[in-house]
Amino acid sequence: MKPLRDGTLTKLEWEIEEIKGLDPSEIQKLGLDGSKLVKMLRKMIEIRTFEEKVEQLYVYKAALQGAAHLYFGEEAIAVGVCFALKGEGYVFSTHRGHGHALAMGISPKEVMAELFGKVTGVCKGLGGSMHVCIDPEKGAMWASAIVGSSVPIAVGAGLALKYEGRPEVAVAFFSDGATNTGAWHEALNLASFWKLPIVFACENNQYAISMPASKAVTCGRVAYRAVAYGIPGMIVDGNDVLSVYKATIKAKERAKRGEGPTLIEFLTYRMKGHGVYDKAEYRPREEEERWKKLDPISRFSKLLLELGVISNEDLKRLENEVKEEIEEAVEFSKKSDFPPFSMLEEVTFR
Amino acid sequence: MKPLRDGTLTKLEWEIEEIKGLDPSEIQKLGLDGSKLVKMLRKMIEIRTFEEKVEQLYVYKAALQGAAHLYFGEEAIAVGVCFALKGEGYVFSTHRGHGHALAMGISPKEVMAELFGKVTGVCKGLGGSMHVCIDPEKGAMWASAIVGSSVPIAVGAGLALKYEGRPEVAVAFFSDGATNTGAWHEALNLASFWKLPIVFACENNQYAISMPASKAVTCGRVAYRAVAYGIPGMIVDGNDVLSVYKATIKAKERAKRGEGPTLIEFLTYRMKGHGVYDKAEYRPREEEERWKKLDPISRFSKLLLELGVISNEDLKRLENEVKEEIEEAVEFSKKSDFPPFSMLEEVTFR
Amino acid sequence: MREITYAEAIREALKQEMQRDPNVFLLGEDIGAYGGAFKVLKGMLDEFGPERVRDTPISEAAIVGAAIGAALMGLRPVAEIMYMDFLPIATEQLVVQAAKMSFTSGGKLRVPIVVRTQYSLGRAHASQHSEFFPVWYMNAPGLKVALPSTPYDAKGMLISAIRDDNPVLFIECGLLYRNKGSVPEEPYEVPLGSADVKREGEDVTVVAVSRVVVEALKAAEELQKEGISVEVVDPRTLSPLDRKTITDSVKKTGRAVVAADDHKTGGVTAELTATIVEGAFDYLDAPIVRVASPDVPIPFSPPLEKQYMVWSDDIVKAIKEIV
Amino acid sequence: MREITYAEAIREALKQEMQRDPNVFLLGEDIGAYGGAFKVLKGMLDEFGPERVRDTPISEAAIVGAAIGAALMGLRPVAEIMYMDFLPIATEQLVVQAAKMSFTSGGKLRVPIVVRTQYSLGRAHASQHSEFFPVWYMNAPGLKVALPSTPYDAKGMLISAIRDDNPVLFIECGLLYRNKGSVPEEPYEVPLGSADVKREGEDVTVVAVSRVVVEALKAAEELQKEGISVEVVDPRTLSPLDRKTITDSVKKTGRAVVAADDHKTGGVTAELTATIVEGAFDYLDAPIVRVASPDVPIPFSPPLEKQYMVWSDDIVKAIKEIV
Ligand SMILES: Cc1ncc(C[n+]2csc(CCOP(=O)(O)OP(=O)(O)O)c2C)c(N)n1
Ligand SMILES: Cc1ncc(C[n+]2csc(CCOP(=O)(O)OP(=O)(O)O)c2C)c(N)n1
Ligand SMILES: [Mg+2]
Ligand SMILES: [Mg+2]
Repeated sequence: MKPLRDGTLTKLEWEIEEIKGLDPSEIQKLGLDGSKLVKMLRKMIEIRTFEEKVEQLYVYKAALQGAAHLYFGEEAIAVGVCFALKGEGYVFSTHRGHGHALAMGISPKEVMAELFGKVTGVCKGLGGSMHVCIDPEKGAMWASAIVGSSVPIAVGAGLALKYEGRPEVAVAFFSDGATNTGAWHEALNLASFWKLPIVFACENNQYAISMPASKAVTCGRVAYRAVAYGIPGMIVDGNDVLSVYKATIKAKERAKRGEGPTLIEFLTYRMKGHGVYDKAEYRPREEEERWKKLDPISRFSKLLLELGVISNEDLKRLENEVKEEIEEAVEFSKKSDFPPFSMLEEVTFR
Repeated sequence: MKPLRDGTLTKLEWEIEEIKGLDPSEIQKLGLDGSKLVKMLRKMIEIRTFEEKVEQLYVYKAALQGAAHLYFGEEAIAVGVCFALKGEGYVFSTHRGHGHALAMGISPKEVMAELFGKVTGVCKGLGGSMHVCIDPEKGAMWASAIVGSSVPIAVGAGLALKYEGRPEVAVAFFSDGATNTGAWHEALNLASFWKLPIVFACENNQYAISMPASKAVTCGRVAYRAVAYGIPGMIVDGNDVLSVYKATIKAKERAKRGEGPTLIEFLTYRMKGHGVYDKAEYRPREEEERWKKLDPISRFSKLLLELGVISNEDLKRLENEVKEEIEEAVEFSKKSDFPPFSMLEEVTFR
Repeated sequence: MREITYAEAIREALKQEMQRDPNVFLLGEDIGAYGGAFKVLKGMLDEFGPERVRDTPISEAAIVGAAIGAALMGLRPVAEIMYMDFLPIATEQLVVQAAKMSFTSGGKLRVPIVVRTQYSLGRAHASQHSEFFPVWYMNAPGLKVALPSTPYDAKGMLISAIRDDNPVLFIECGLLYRNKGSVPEEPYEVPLGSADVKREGEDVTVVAVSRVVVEALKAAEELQKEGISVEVVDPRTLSPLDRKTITDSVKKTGRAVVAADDHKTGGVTAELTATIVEGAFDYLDAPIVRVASPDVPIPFSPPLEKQYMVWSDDIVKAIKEIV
Repeated sequence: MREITYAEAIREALKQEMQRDPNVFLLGEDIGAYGGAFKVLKGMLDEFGPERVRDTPISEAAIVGAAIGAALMGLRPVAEIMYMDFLPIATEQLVVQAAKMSFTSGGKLRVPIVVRTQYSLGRAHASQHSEFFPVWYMNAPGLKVALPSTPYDAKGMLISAIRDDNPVLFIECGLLYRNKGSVPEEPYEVPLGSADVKREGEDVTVVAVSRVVVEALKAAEELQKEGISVEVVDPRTLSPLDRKTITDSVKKTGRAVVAADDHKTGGVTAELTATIVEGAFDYLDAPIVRVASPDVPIPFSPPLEKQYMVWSDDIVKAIKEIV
């Protein structure tokens, strides 16, 4: 914090880095080759296709029960962040975690089976939709259905990394609404206090259920809250996977240099309702239309087509492959068994 | 928040007003005449004398039990703030609340009797030292012994004032350590969200028990945290009662104009240990010496002597009067009865 | 009499109290245009406007804290915590602050707040959106705890809660929202601290809480066919607890089953057992049987959740153990 | 054997575990140079340095949250919450997060954290610095709850807690810190989930928790003079609860008093009562008597606090009611 003193005014200046609209020439600098770019696109399509299927299963087929919060529209963030981690990150997720799980390499089968409450699910059917991003061997460490609560836990992971001198980072995913919780505040302060290797990845999708971020985050931008912890803030086009990737690399490198946490605000849009049953009647339709034009998948596939990294046919093939994979996941889930009741006691205590 | 865009950097600028070193000529502008100034000094001396007595009773005479956190050294804040309220404020206090109680006009007798656990105490002996600033008829609304927890409650008082269109303000007193709690964050955000008439009065006395504010408040200054809520921040010489008074008037007027809350950081020093038994061995003695020179009472009495508002004899007389008053409070407390046990049930539910 | 749902009964209570008393207002997450997560507050924003139906950011501690502060100033806030699972975040405010204020101030303060919440067991919402732990609040003097099991009680008890000068935790049950029952149109009070004999019987007393009252009534119906006469007592509030009605019933029947949706160990059924032991030990012809949720978290997998829960069959089985 | 205090026993357990296992570290408020609010951790910073004895800002939720995250990564954090009254702020982390992680993940996660706290009843710290509410945590599956009553148990149970792969809430009693007792110098474990018969007797069983065990032993001593033989059972952990030891004792004596420092209604004495009813009803020759704190907050006024608390006299009186 470098306040400029000017009579009776302290002018507080804080630089918030913006990352958006990357020049295609930057792609190489980021170390991304064609095959990696296609993998990223494929993962985004996988998430989207998965969510479309989930919506169908809940809403139209009534085949699934409980809550499900779709990651639809936010794919660039999970994919950009998780690819940038390159296996050097431990991720903490939320109630809106299907995308995080898939981006961390958990298979659609395991995630889908979890939604079906089957023993083949990622949590053996005990967790359900809000807890799918859990597979410690893949770096998927926990998903909290309580908003804000996974953020202090991610801080603990960062603490462990620093304690053991490991060259990795912890990542806390959360959205705009979470930044108004007490847990979030305590977590960011503690992370800065100990200068921990953490990326605070805010998926500002503009809403917390029906509450607009622009109202509830009273300073207007989540990234500005970095000031309160003396840490760097970034504002990033969260619908551009390359901007997401670049920002995450920066924050990760900083963390690995021992310079502490970064708060990144990824701007995106929750393209669907809050949960599968919500029609989002509380928000203007033209706002939805505006964001639709920024759809992260069409933007990225358009870019890759333009760059010649992928052809139209390849893209179609890839889409079909993914579709099939998701159908298989559904079949797999249907055929799987429910967990035995006796399991409950076995897993309550270790 | 008016960010200046500059390429990929958002330069966030926020003005934090500083109030310190008032020119004596400002005194009149503040509407303070000699008699008011002397009253303020007298109240500061009352608090100091009270605390000296309390320390003696606990530490040397072992006449009192439990915890007691002295307001010693922070007198300018309670007095400056409460006098600026002019009866138009509702105050929420902390574990370190003797000064707040006395400044709000609760009698030394009632406060002292509370420390003795007597039925004549401000809480009939049930609350003790950490709950003395409670007398709703005087605007003393609650004192929480849980750090940070009275801040959201003060927000509720501000909400009630706005709801009823009343021209008063709520004041939350707290110290540096409280600003790291989740409750504090949620409270400030909510107050800004609803633009409530609240003065957030931070008594930054440099420590939370043994933890230096300079470390735990990770952005360096409590006032900078105003940025996170899009509200004005102020940094004020908390050992100068006139600066405190001026700052509070400003915040209060702003609140009354419907412009919402203000976060004021009053810089001061906890001149004694955290509690009566703490010798503060964790901090440098020269730091204590440095702050001793800024003692709010010697500074203010020196100023009033210089201005000729009070004479040396008057000051001595006043000091003696106060001393006697405190002695009387002790005698009164000793003579008072303990509350009857039957009272406990009567006051648990209304 | 007109039949309406449990959710409608709650909405009607809020409406009528807000019409009666301008000091009553609502605050919580997504209670305005969204109408609350379960649409219990649908239409309230239109009727009362944003000053009295106040949406908040996600800040449970501040929601309850703000309610407390407003109550200290003379208003009568009704705060909503969307799921009981989020209440722990606000529990310091509710239990360590609100519940102790009258006491700690020697009686100077009053805190007339109502905190409404609901537990969602039975809706496949998994371990962090289904919990029910009323015993925490029962073991917190200074706080009243109300858990209506019928639309009638829901309306009357909510009205009483709003008019009460103490902090009241009002725990609704998500699975009951669509249950229908007779509810008078005019406002009325069901006093807090009065249990209700929901069905009279001779052979055994079932003391049941919230949703499980409905299961107990089903069990009673079923056992009647077998000639077993079951009395069902609904304490309605856990604090204050109407020990007399409970023990009077057991004195009459000589046998007791206590049943609730919370985990068994340390749960409300333990207190109900102890209450009966203290008040009717010499009348007991058999041990008291507890029926409650297992001591494990709540599973998502829908068939497991079903198996996990207390149903009328479990109560029938428990009764048969002792009759 | 060497006698040391309860506080020293705790410090020794921490020291020895930290020497043994580099993954064990401490975090909390004022635990470094300050040595903890009650000096339990005095000297730890000097011995282990600031990486392993970590002072934190006032952020109870983040303290427990950080412990959880570190544990998920393989460390074994011991977090301190200075007073039990502050634990509600961190309870969502402890109960809704930590306690449910192994379960919710289908067994994939383990959370070996210890959260140490202490209750300060009896020290004139008033309503917000004296509370004791173990039942909240007893009613929270997935969490173990340990409450040692002697220096010996304090050391052995803390070592067990640190080595346990589950989250453990370790509740110390401020009034016991200076109590002395025999404690072996070498590390040893007292298994969590095993009650201890602290004194054998024939006529009546007193099941007592934490500080009240000491009072129960005094009462037993006193009643021996009158020819009444009292057995004192200390459950030591409330979760898991060693029901067998408790009910075996009651089966032997036929009479039971249950006693603890928490509020009576919905407190642990309710569960102890229900446990006895379930396991030894047919052996009971008299009603079970509860001895607990009144259902009112804790008063500051020292003589009132004294009167408020459970002492050996109260236990004597309760025993005499049923013997
Ligand atoms: C502490 C808490 N309060 C309320 C809820 C209910 N709830 C679930 S998701 C949600 C909105 C979350 O908003 P945000 O953090 O922006 O995440 P998003 O849904 O946009 O991904 C709310 C209020 C919750 N799960 N936890
Ligand atoms: C939530 C909570 N955590 C910890 C404590 C113990 N405690 C009492 S005072 C204090 C320090 C408070 O520091 P600060 O807010 O700066 O107030 P000060 O004592 O300096 O007036 C602490 C940690 C408490 N009372 N409440
Ligand atoms: Mg959002
Ligand atoms: Mg301080």
